[in-house]
Amino acid sequence: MSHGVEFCGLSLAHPVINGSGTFDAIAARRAFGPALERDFPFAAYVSKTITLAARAGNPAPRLWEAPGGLINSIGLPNNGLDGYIAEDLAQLAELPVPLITNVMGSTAEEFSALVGACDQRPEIAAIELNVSCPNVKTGLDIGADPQQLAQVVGACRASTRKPLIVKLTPNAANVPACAAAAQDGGADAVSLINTLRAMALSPQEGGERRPWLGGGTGGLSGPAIRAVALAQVAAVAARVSIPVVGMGGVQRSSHARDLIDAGATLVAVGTETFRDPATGARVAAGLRALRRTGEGFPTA
Amino acid sequence: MSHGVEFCGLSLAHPVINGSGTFDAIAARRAFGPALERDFPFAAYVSKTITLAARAGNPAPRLWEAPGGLINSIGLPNNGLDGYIAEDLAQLAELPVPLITNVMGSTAEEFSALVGACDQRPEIAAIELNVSCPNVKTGLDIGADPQQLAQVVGACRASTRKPLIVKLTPNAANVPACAAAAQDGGADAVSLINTLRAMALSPQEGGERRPWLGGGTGGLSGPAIRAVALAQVAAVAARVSIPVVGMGGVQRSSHARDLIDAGATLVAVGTETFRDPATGARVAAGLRALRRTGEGFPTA
Amino acid sequence: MSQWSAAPAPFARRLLTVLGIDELGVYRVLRVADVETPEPRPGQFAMLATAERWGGGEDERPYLPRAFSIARRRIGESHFLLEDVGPGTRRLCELREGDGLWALGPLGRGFQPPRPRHRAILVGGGVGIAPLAILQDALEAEAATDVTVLLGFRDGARAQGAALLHGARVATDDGSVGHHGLLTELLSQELYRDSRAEVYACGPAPMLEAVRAMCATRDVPAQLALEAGMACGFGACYGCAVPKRGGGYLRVCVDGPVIDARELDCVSEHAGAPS
Amino acid sequence: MSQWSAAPAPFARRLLTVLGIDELGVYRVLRVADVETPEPRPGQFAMLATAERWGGGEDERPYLPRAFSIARRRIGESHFLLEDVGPGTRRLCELREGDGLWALGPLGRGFQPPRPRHRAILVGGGVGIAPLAILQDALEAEAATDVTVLLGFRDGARAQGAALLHGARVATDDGSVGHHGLLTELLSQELYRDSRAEVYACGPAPMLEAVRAMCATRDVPAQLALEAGMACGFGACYGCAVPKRGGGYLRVCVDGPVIDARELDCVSEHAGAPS
Ligand SMILES: Cc1cc2nc3c(=O)[nH]c(=O)nc-3n(C[C@H](O)[C@H](O)[C@H](O)COP(=O)(O)OP(=O)(O)OC[C@H]3O[C@@H](n4cnc5c(N)ncnc54)[C@H](O)[C@@H]3O)c2cc1C
Ligand SMILES: Cc1cc2nc3c(=O)[nH]c(=O)nc-3n(C[C@H](O)[C@H](O)[C@H](O)COP(=O)(O)OP(=O)(O)OC[C@H]3O[C@@H](n4cnc5c(N)ncnc54)[C@H](O)[C@@H]3O)c2cc1C
Ligand SMILES: Cc1cc2nc3c(=O)[nH]c(=O)nc-3n(C[C@H](O)[C@H](O)[C@H](O)COP(=O)(O)O)c2cc1C
Ligand SMILES: Cc1cc2nc3c(=O)[nH]c(=O)nc-3n(C[C@H](O)[C@H](O)[C@H](O)COP(=O)(O)O)c2cc1C
Ligand code: FES
Ligand code: FES
Repeated sequence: MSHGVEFCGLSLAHPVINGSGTFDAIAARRAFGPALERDFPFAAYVSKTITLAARAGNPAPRLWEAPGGLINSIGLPNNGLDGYIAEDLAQLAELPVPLITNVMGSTAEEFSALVGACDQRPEIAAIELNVSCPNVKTGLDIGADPQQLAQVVGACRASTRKPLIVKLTPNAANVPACAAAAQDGGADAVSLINTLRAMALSPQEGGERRPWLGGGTGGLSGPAIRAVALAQVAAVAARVSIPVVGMGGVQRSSHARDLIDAGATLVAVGTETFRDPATGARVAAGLRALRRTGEGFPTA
Repeated sequence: MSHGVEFCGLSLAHPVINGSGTFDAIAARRAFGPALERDFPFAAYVSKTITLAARAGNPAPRLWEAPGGLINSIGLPNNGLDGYIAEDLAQLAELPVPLITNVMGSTAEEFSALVGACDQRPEIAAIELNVSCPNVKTGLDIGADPQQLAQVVGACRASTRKPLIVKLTPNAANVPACAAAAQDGGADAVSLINTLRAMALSPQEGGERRPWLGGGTGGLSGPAIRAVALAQVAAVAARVSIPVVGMGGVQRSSHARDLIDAGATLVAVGTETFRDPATGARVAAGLRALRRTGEGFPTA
Repeated sequence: MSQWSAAPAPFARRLLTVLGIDELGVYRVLRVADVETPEPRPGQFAMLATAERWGGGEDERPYLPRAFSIARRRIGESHFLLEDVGPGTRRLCELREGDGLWALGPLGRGFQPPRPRHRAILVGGGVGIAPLAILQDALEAEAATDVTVLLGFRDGARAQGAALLHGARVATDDGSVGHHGLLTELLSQELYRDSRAEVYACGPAPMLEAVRAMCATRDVPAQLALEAGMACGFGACYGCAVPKRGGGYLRVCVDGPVIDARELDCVSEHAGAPS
Repeated sequence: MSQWSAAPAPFARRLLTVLGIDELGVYRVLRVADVETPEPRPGQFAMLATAERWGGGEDERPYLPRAFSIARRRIGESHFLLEDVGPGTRRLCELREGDGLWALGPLGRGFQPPRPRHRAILVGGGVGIAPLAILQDALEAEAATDVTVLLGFRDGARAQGAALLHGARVATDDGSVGHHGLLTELLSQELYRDSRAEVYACGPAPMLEAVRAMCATRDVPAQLALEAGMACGFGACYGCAVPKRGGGYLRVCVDGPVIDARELDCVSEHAGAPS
């Protein structure tokens, strides 16, 4: 039985991809050499978020270990659109899987400029919109307001015929409504969840307590958010007809299986990859085994 | 140095109370006898949520253990307003601390009826509004929409002069805006966070996978949500001028201290009380010790 | 205070020390030094967690404490019968002499003594035999009651658990020990022989339901020691609900764990011991 | 392949077996059987986590693996120098022979060999001496370089760690062993004596910064082995950022951990070893 899966017109070898910003294939090539391509763990590769202008990212420290999870305040460091196209694209195109480029703007115009540029590049198979950027006026994430979201997605839709995936923000009152707005705006798929807004105070003794993270607050990922992700994925999958990419705290194939049973077509792994870069391959193999045994779910 | 704290005109012996629905003083009296009153761990007692009509609660199972936390789908079982007043109030009035009654309605009218009834009862020192109930029309939690929230709080404000605490929902795009709306509506304090919407699938083998919890989805509490709580409490405290009751995953005094440093006046403990009913007393004692040592924060 | 009335539990979890852990077939008997605990009533339970290594397993579990019947009291000691069915019980089974154990209890409502001149039939399935051991001790201390013990197990390795009580008739699903068949077949024989009896049962949900139905049909009083996933054990979380007759729910931890069978329409699938 | 060029790391974490753990003052030397790992370059590190009990401590930590310099290679063995400063290092220090250890590596850029006819001055503070041990081995294997070793410690119990290298001059903050004062005072003397040197330093941030500043002033090349909180160790998370000269950030795990001092304006407070 084939383990392959169709996703927005792409034929993928299995249903496991990476979460944006949690795997740098270029750095990994340096660390792991040719094994990276030989044993590439993901069925498609999602780039970290690319913005129009280059960004250095947030001051250190950028990480805090929370119960069952990780808080990061990375701040989307990237070479900017031009740098990405000039420097990164050729290397990413060598990967043995389709390339999904994740982009973020702070306005509909910025988004559609990013998408338009990606549309021109044959190396890019699909585009993911990161709509978790706070809107300067409302303070809300752009993706938290269904109307605004539909408008942003509509502008992007007009700029490309490549598959458009909208990565929803979990910091919204009604995530299924946002997913529906993305679909109405012309999205081919939605992905979720991104990290939950979180914070840690510095453990320093005495004096005024200040936030530990250089960026003030950060985003919580990992096992701690798994049950929140499952609830949001199930609610979104019940609401939209386009495919759903589920992620959040996946560590093992049983977690991926939960997301698929809740309605996800693909599953992404993020934080667990930090603990073991081969996580994606392990999860995919586990799903394959589950299939072979006739969809049986192994209990501990 | 006194460890006492003023909160909405109430003089409390220390800053630690319980989270609504996580300590049943009547049942605890049965389990622990007179030690309950002698060693009462909380500086004020918050009742579980009371609704107009009695509720049996959700079907079993109601609990799922998640990484670093607990998902519950209890469904607000309670005797209803009349039962509460007739049966519970006399027993709760015997507790050695002020009584805060937590109420929930599904409309502004229901809320103000509940608040009006509580206003008549001298046993009740303050009223907490649980605004996490989904609105039938929008599907949103009532408390997730600042306008609707201000209106509900306004209606309640008109029904009582007792201190009104609004327990915000964390499942909102902009929790500080909701807190500001509560303040504008006349709230004397806000409390947060309530549980995060979450889900688990049954571990049963074979066949169709279905939600484990009798109620379908549930709410995540405990250590897993601590960093999310800290971020929301800090953001809310920065936005409003009324006092804030912080909660979410508090297990030890250092966690309470974090919330206080982030701007909370009181701290509530919930899930950790299930592991040790004396948690509140332990946290309060720890805070007292921290104070004595001149606000120094002990690192591990 | 008689052994049928319960003193309140100390209002905090306490750190106890493990004295030893003994094998009993697939089960383990955990013995802990426990001097200050008020004498439990048969059927009461405690919430247990190891002092070390609670948490951090696969899926970061266990996190909450777990409920266990107090299987026996000896002077200064409490005994628990454990079956390794998941991350919490596994950690408890791995305890060694000198290790620390967090305990809260005794909790819940225990068994009621039988009416005078009624035989007590103790019906236990699998690890559900635990509260019947301390019940047998209590009944025999009074010497006023005839006690019949019927225990059922899945297989021979489990049937070794029968040694926790004495004088038991045993049934096994696989016929490797004692009667080959259901425990309720033995119960049926006993009730046929003499129905002036009261039944005390603890075990998997299907067994409890069969016992309940049989006793209801024959109008024999039955006390069922239920189980349920618990977060607190003292009525705080409302998590341990089982449906009661006439609608609504009971909290197993404070309304039970021992429930008069007449309070139930049926024993729901989540209300029994691991089977 | 020379000892200065690194082979890529296997593309998955591997389960290694602990051979033993030795005390070295307050430090521990962890020895693990490690046959398949490519030979590391001096200065490279591995991400380690115990196979059991990782997680579930106070605040449910540790969760992510921790970074450790490869302190020494023997045939089929890797050695790590550990200081117990928190939940992750504590669990690693508690490992016993036969226990399992998850390891990913060798990772990162190691030290560059000194130019011909330059003396190598190894400057290590506290647990930061670890990568200098394997560096000393490598330099001595080539026999072409004069090696001077300067090690600084807080107190006498820590100064026992100096035994990991040989021929070291030692400074302690409390004067209990060797020079009473700062390590950089020893470095200053050495550079005064003969400034045709290259400096290799690893230790707490203030020490590294002092070394950097001194070498910059005297125009002596310095390679600094930095540290940073890391989630992955292979460039995936961008969490290990330290500010670089001219703006922007370096990732310690892939751009370092060994950084040419000229790439930094200063060593930031989070970029050093535990002190
Ligand atoms: C009053 C009472 C008395 C008891 N007495 C005894 C006794 O004397 N001896 C004894 O051995 N046992 C006893 N039990 C049962 C015992 O409490 C359970 O076996 C124990 O809680 C199992 O915990 P675990 O971590 O080992 O396994 P878990 O995996 O926690 O529990 C096993 C079952 O819980 C469910 N489950 C699986 N995953 C989860 C999850 N993530 N969250 C919630 N539920 C899940 C499934 O149904 C699974 O089969 C008693 C229970 C009660 C309520
Ligand atoms: C390249 C490299 C090589 C290293 N080599 C060695 C070596 O050879 N030997 C050695 O002993 N050490 C070495 N270290 C340091 C070692 O990695 C740390 O000491 C270790 O990670 C500490 O982990 P812990 O869990 O014991 O303590 P933690 O508590 O995780 O770390 C201690 C510090 O982390 C911060 N912190 C506290 N709480 C948190 C939290 N919740 N989340 C995030 N940060 C927190 C604080 O600054 C605290 O002082 C190296 C580090 C790097 C990067
Ligand atoms: C360190 C880190 C960096 C991330 N960077 C991005 C990013 O650049 N763009 C994005 O859309 N999501 C980003 N994410 C979110 C992840 O893609 C993913 O949605 C989230 O971490 C939940 O999955 P996980 O629990 O498996 O990590 C990042 C997450 C982490 C932990
Ligand atoms: C079992 C359970 C029941 C709860 N019931 C209520 C409730 O009735 N009303 C309410 O406002 N909050 C309720 N809560 C939310 C808690 O009061 C608290 O906001 C939340 O659990 C976060 O705190 P914690 O992590 O310390 O538990 C409940 C939480 C739990 C775990
Ligand atoms: S276990 Fe919490 S109420 Fe019964
Ligand atoms: S530790 Fe993850 S990028 Fe360096």
